[in-house]
Amino acid sequence: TDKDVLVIDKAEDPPTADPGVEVSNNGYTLIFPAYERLVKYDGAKTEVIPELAESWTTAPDNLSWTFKLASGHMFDDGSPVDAAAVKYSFDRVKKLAAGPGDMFPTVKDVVVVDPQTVKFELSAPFAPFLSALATSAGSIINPKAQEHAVNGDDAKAWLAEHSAGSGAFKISAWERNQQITLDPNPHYAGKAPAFKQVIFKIVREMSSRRLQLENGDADLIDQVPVDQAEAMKSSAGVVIESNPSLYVVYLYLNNKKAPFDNPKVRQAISYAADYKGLVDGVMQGQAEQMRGAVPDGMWGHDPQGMQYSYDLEKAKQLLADAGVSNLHISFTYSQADSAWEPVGLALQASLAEIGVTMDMKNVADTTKRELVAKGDYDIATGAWTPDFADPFMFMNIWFDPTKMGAPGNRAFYENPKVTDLITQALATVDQKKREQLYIDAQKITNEDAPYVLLFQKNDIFAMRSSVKGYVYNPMLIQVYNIADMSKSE
Amino acid sequence: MTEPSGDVLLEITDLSLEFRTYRGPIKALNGVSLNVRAGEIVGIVGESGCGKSVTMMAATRLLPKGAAHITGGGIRLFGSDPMKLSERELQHVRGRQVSTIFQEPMNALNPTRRIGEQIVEVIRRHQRLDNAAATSKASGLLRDMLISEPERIMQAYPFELSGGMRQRVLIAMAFSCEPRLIIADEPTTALDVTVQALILGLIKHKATSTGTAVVFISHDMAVVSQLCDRLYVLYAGRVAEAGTTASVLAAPAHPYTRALIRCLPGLAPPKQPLEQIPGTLPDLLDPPAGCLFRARCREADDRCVSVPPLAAIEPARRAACWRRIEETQAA
Amino acid sequence: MSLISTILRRLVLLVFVVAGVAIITFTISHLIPGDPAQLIAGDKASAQTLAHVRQELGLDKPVTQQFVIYVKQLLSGDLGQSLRTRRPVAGDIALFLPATLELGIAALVMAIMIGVPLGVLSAIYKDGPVDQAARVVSVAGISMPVFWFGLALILLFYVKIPILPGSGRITLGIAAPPRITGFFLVDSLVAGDLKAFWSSLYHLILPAFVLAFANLGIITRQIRASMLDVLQEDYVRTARANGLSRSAVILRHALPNALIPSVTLLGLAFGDLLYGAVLTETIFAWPGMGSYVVSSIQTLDFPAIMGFTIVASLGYVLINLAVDLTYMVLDPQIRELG
Amino acid sequence: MRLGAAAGRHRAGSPRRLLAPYRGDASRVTEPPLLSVEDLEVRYRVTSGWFGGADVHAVNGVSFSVAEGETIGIVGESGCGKTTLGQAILGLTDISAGAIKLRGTERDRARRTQLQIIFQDPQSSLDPRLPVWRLITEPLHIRGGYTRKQLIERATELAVSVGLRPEHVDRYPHEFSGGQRQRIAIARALAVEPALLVLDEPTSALDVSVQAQIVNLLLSLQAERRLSYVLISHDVSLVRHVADRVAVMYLGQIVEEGPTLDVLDAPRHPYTRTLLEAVPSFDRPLNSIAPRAGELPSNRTLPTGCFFRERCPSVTTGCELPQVLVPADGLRTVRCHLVTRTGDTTLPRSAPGPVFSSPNDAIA
Amino acid sequence: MAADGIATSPRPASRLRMGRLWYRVKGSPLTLIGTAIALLVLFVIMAAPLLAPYPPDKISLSARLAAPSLQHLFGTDEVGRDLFSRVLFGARASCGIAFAIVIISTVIGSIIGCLSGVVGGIVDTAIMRLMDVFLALPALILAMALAAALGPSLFNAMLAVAVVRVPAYVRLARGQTLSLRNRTYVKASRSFGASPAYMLRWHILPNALSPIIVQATLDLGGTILTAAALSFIGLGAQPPTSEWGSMVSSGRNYFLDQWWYVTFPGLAILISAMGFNLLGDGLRDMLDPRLGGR
Ligand SMILES: Nc1ncnc2c1ncn2[C@@H]1O[C@H](COP(=O)(O)OP(=O)(O)OP(=O)(O)O)[C@@H](O)[C@H]1O
Ligand SMILES: Nc1ncnc2c1ncn2[C@@H]1O[C@H](COP(=O)(O)OP(=O)(O)OP(=O)(O)O)[C@@H](O)[C@H]1O
Ligand SMILES: [Mg+2]
Ligand SMILES: [Mg+2]
Repeated sequence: TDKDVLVIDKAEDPPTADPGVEVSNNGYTLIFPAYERLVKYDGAKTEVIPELAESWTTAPDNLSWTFKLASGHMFDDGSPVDAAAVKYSFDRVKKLAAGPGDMFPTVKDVVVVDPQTVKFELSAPFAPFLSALATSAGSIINPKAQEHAVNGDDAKAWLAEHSAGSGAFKISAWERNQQITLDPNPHYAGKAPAFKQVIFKIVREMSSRRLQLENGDADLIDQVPVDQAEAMKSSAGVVIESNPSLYVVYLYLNNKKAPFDNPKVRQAISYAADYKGLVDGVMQGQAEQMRGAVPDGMWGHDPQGMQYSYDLEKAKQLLADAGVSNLHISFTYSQADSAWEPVGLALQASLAEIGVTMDMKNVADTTKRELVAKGDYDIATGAWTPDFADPFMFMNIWFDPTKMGAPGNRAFYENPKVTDLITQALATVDQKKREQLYIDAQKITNEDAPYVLLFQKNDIFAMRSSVKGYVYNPMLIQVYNIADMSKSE
Repeated sequence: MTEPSGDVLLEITDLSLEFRTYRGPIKALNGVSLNVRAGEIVGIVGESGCGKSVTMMAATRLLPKGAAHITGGGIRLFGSDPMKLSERELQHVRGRQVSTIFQEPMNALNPTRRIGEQIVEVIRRHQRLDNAAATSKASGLLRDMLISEPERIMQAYPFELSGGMRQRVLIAMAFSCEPRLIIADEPTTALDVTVQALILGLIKHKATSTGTAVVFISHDMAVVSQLCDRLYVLYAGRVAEAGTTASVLAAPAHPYTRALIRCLPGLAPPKQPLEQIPGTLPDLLDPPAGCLFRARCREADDRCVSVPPLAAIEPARRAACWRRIEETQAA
Repeated sequence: MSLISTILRRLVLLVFVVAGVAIITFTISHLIPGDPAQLIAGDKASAQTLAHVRQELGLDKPVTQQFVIYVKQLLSGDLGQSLRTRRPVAGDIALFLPATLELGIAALVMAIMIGVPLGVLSAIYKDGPVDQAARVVSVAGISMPVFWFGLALILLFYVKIPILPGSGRITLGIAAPPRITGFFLVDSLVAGDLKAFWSSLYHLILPAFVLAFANLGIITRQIRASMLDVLQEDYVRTARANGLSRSAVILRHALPNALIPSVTLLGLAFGDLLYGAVLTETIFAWPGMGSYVVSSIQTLDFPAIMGFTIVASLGYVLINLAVDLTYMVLDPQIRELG
Repeated sequence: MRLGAAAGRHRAGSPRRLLAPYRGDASRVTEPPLLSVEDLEVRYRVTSGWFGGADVHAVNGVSFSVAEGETIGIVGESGCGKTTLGQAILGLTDISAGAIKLRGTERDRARRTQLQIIFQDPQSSLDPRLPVWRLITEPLHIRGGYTRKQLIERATELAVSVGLRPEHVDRYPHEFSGGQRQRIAIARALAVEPALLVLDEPTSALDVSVQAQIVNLLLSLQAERRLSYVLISHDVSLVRHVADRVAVMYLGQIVEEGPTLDVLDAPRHPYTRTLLEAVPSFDRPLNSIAPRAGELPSNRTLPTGCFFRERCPSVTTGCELPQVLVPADGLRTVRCHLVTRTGDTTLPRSAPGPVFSSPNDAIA
Repeated sequence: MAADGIATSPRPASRLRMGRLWYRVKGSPLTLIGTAIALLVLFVIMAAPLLAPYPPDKISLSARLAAPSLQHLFGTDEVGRDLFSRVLFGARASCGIAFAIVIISTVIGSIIGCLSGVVGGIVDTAIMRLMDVFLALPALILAMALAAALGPSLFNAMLAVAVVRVPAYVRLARGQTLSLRNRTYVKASRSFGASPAYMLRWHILPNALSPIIVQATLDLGGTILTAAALSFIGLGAQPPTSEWGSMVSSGRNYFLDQWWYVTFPGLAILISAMGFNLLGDGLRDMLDPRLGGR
């Protein structure tokens, strides 16, 4: 491929590129290069630095935030990014009330102070607010997009396949299920990107993606399973990017339902998982066993946290202690994550050794979610990534009894002590204090074992060795900093 | 009466033929001899399965490839052996010099093509005529068949015509290239008597007016008697008797011929038992030794354990029965 | 049966089919656990967001009322909105159908061009080596798991001996021709873009062959059987007895009559084609209805599944109508009486 | 006769009784005829489309009767409705109008077995999957109440009575020749001791030699059991040989009916003449035949007037009117207005002029 | 009475029929091969536990994706299960299910079809219209919809495919019934006063059976494919059941490097489907009355 064209093979067509609607990393691939946000993650780090906002202040009660906009940022039609645009974007997200709206649960109002100043008013203090602004949901949209609105959809249909941002690129063509073309935004405030064009090609089959990369028909391919990564390591001209991510693979145990209402049984299951076997065998070493709910790489992680080990004797003993025998349970999973099935198979084999029968129940992913939401399962598979860089994303969601079911506490877990600790953490502004509260909470949850915490896996993709300048940020999975990347050939 | 003296068009000598099947070879023909001369109408009669069709299909090599095997004797059609001709040479003999009319007029025409096309195709295959000339020739042929509106018929598809009409079309087609020999394999069996009479008349008329020789196959003695100059009576793949029609009917020499004539209900007084030939044709898989008719013959005796030859018993008369042969020799 | 009454009967059937399919798919979509709102709002959506989305989708209404709305939409040609692609299903179908049709037609043409001569030869030389070979090929075609065959061919012709492309419709970097029919082969010719034409032809070869292979088996088998029937017919014997050449006998008398019953096969072939396309497109990353529907099923995108099913059954009925009419036109007996 | 009773007798140990010759008392003149067919009409609906259907008028007002022990022959061209008539008598085809009476009363289910039929094609009238004993006793099997042993015994008796050998009853139809199969069919029809057999071209699928065997069998069965036959055939000489009376059918109507020899030796209706002239014979040379071009008209819409008008050599005025069967000389009736009671003087013989000039005269 | 001189075929019928069958089979090597494969599949289904060197579900995360060797004839899969054992056991799921489907749909379809043909009238019309609707539904889609509705499982996939197959049998059986109903021997039976049930039991069912059996044999091949295809797209057999289609499906991710993973289950599908198709073809030729069978 040409030096100034970057070709990326994606496994799936992003559903939309509308920041007000899109909730998948697949869509973020397009949204991040096409839009700018008030703040952004700093390179590989999970702290934020200014992007559109040049500076900000927060009121002492933590109920209002005022941002001063930097000048010179322009949308792709040449109009300037101003406070009205910021207000438009956040009002729109709130009004659409699709998934992204949940990023800012306490934003009450956005006020245009002057063209370069905008103020957010919150109904309650929200510690992770700044971090949330760096997400896709915080993208600033050109208010002119509203001209494309039909039937009061706030331009939802149009923005699904077009962009109206101030990012380095804009979507210039989208052929559904085939390819998406990005062209540079001529009015981009930053340094002009190296690529004249970025093409995303939709190639569903992994083997096809791989062959294209190996044949040089693609520069970068995403969604590479570990086995393929292993095999591709030997291919000439191919680089495997494998970075520790915050992507957590875990199992829900239905705490509401016997026998999993008994912590001993839950612990027994936790001892029956062959963590090392899974990490080495299934994940080819491209993963790390967890030590509590907050993954390594996020503040709030406890490096000394307790880890369950693969110990069938202990598991058997725990079951006996709990007085449970002839256990017959089901394992509900879908194909949404390729690790789930081998995990289930391995667990099934281990459990069989301690006299527990486990049926595998493969369902469509939405069905799994629905079953989980209704608490209609014994063990189910889960995977979780944080939307913004804050332990809130784990602790206040997984263990909060008000969020049982679909919203996140899918184990239907409730421990008043834990509830207390995490509620306190959310109202605290001081990060050090918060961190301690979260670590204390994790000590309890590890013991209670509402979930089987399996591993956090690496984010793996592959690219040609000629592609330079990629920077990995654990918060930006499937997002490539194409504005800063280049090709050496 | 003597045998006509024209050229011998078809001569079959001692032809034996079998079909190889899973049960073993079916000996369909066991030494058939017959000949056809220019301009005569020759009848072949016999019960179903006695080899009438097979004999004539062998002569034009229309038998299914692979299944039929000639085990003895030979055929000469217009002086050459059809078994030795190439496919291409054979195609020029068929239709051009010898045509065949089959029993079932219902299926003998291609159901998806118009009558006219089918006749014209045959004409143009064998004659250097352009389309218009061939078409007008075809309509003339149909007119000869007493079809009053040949143009309309030529535009029709076979299913639109009655059986008698189709058979007339097939006869017209058979005569289209003025062949020297026509083989008519039970052309009227499927038709009503009124239509049969018409068809027989047409064949006879056309044959005599063009001088074409006809081999007329039938199992109906009465029909053959009206039409043919000479007659071959076949039994189990052999000729039982041959001679001019009149002489065979007047004095059948073979017991089989005799029985065939006498068992017809028309000749017996009403309500009286008919003369019947007991039993059925022999199993051709495993034909008995000796005279094949022996098991059903009322006159059979010790002589019949050996096969009687087809011997001349009178001028222009031959029969394959020891009794008659010895009577002749004695005389 | 007359032409008009055939058409009328088919149209009535059409109403039946669409109604039946609508009821079946609608019922199914409401039986399966799976909250469509979650598909849209994402894994971590709050309860309020879910409620809002549900309301937007009309899922908060009673089931009967939802069905009425659905039928009303259907009557106005609106197949609803895909949960997965967030686009109108009708639009998605219009977008993806041409790719499938292009693949399917290419496969059908290929299957007919190989299958008919093979079947004819096989019948003419019954029990000979050609026949045995043709029978092996046709049985292999019928028995071949499409999804596996596709992989095997990719491995062979794309990986080991890289002479053919293994995925997609057109070489990367060559722009797709401007969309007129959605058939790349046609559109590129219209646009005079030969490069795009050759590239898309090149990309069509493997998937079309894989898809053709199964149909080829069926066609060969059918043609062989009806040729064997026809070759035994009296009129073929008549043609031979009249000294027509071998080719005339076979091509002008036997084959047309053998083809008539095979026309019905085209209707069946369409069904097989859909079936095969679902799998072939998955393997070859062919951006058509097949991959669309597989993804829809995997994500339980019911508006898309229902839309596809309705369109496919409609297509099936219409194709069969066309087949019946062709049949009538080919068979003079029906044509003249009809 | 109730067959249950027959079976009882059978068990009692006198099986031959069942086969005893029929000794009825049908000779009384006052008794109604065994079978009478009155103004029978049969139509087949051939297309049932959205736009109305079309009917085939297969039988159009046929009346005749059969006495016990009598044979009536029905002759006519293909498609004239002979088979339909036979099947209608058996109740195998629904009738559109008219009546079929058995001894004066409408034929009903109970008496149905008094009528039996022999089909033209002996091959297809026997289920290839059943052994002969089961085929022969099918009517009894349908009634039920017999043990397998009884059925086999009865089948053996019947088989012997039609000239088969006892061991044949264990074999399957495909092992038999055409004539033997027809014997099986006859035995089956006799199983319920019917009074009348409809014979629908019983020998036309057979060779003449075998035909003679079957004809002889039928004649002897009739003599033994005083059976009545309705013999349907297009073979005039067969009908002449077997039938007492003959009815000539044309387009679903009887055009001439009377004692066999009267009708066949001195035909009065022009159609009967045309038909008889066309019958091939040893002593009439071909070139005296003047076949009329044309065939049976369509029976979708019946012609007006005389049905034979189009093809009739002696058509004159009056033929455009519908014709009725009128009594002519002797016991016969003719459907032609040209025929008077006294003779056929008004009817010119058809012109014998030679249509074909042929030098080859047939047999001298 | 003329009992004299009647000759019948001297050969016993049964020997003749066997002889003819054998003659035909002998003349058709492909049919022989098909029969052999079908028998082999049946044998494997029954003897899988005896033949398989390992339990099919035995996981060994350390021996994953091993190439074929003497230890693992067909290699191992991504969790280290022995593919040879899984292919053997797969015969149970893949072919066993095909048998079940074909039997269910044949029985249901034939009963409905024969009844429809015999009863006629409105019932017949209603049934046939319903079948038209089912026929118009794309088969795989209906199967997928049902499988999706009832949840993916081997049983549901089986049910779905069976439902899809029924109309074909209804049509076949009805066609047979209609044509048999007009056979002279059925007419004859009617003339003796036989009831529809009698005719169905004694004449129609026995005579309609052989084309149905042929169709069923041919369908076995097709059904193996359909079941495999359903499993391939994840709607059929569920882990850890070994089923060929789902094995190809998971193996597809590894086919570039671990060729054996897709190859053997795929071959198993191909070969067993071919076996039943060849057998069906042969049976059809043998039973076709036009070709002299019966
Ligand atoms: N293709 C064939 N395969 C096996 N046997 C055959 C074949 N064709 C004919 N025969 C056998 O050859 C013998 C003679 O058949 P042929 O057709 O000549 O009889 P036919 O005299 O014409 O009888 P019909 O009057 O019924 O036409 C029969 O016994 C028949 O069974
Ligand atoms: N089932 C049927 N449906 C429609 N028309 C029929 C049916 N059966 C007979 N016909 C028609 O009814 C008319 C009389 O038929 P039928 O079979 O009674 O004639 P036939 O005198 O027995 O003729 P053949 O000598 O050919 O047996 C014919 O025109 C025939 O086409
Ligand atoms: Mg013949
Ligand atoms: Mg008849």
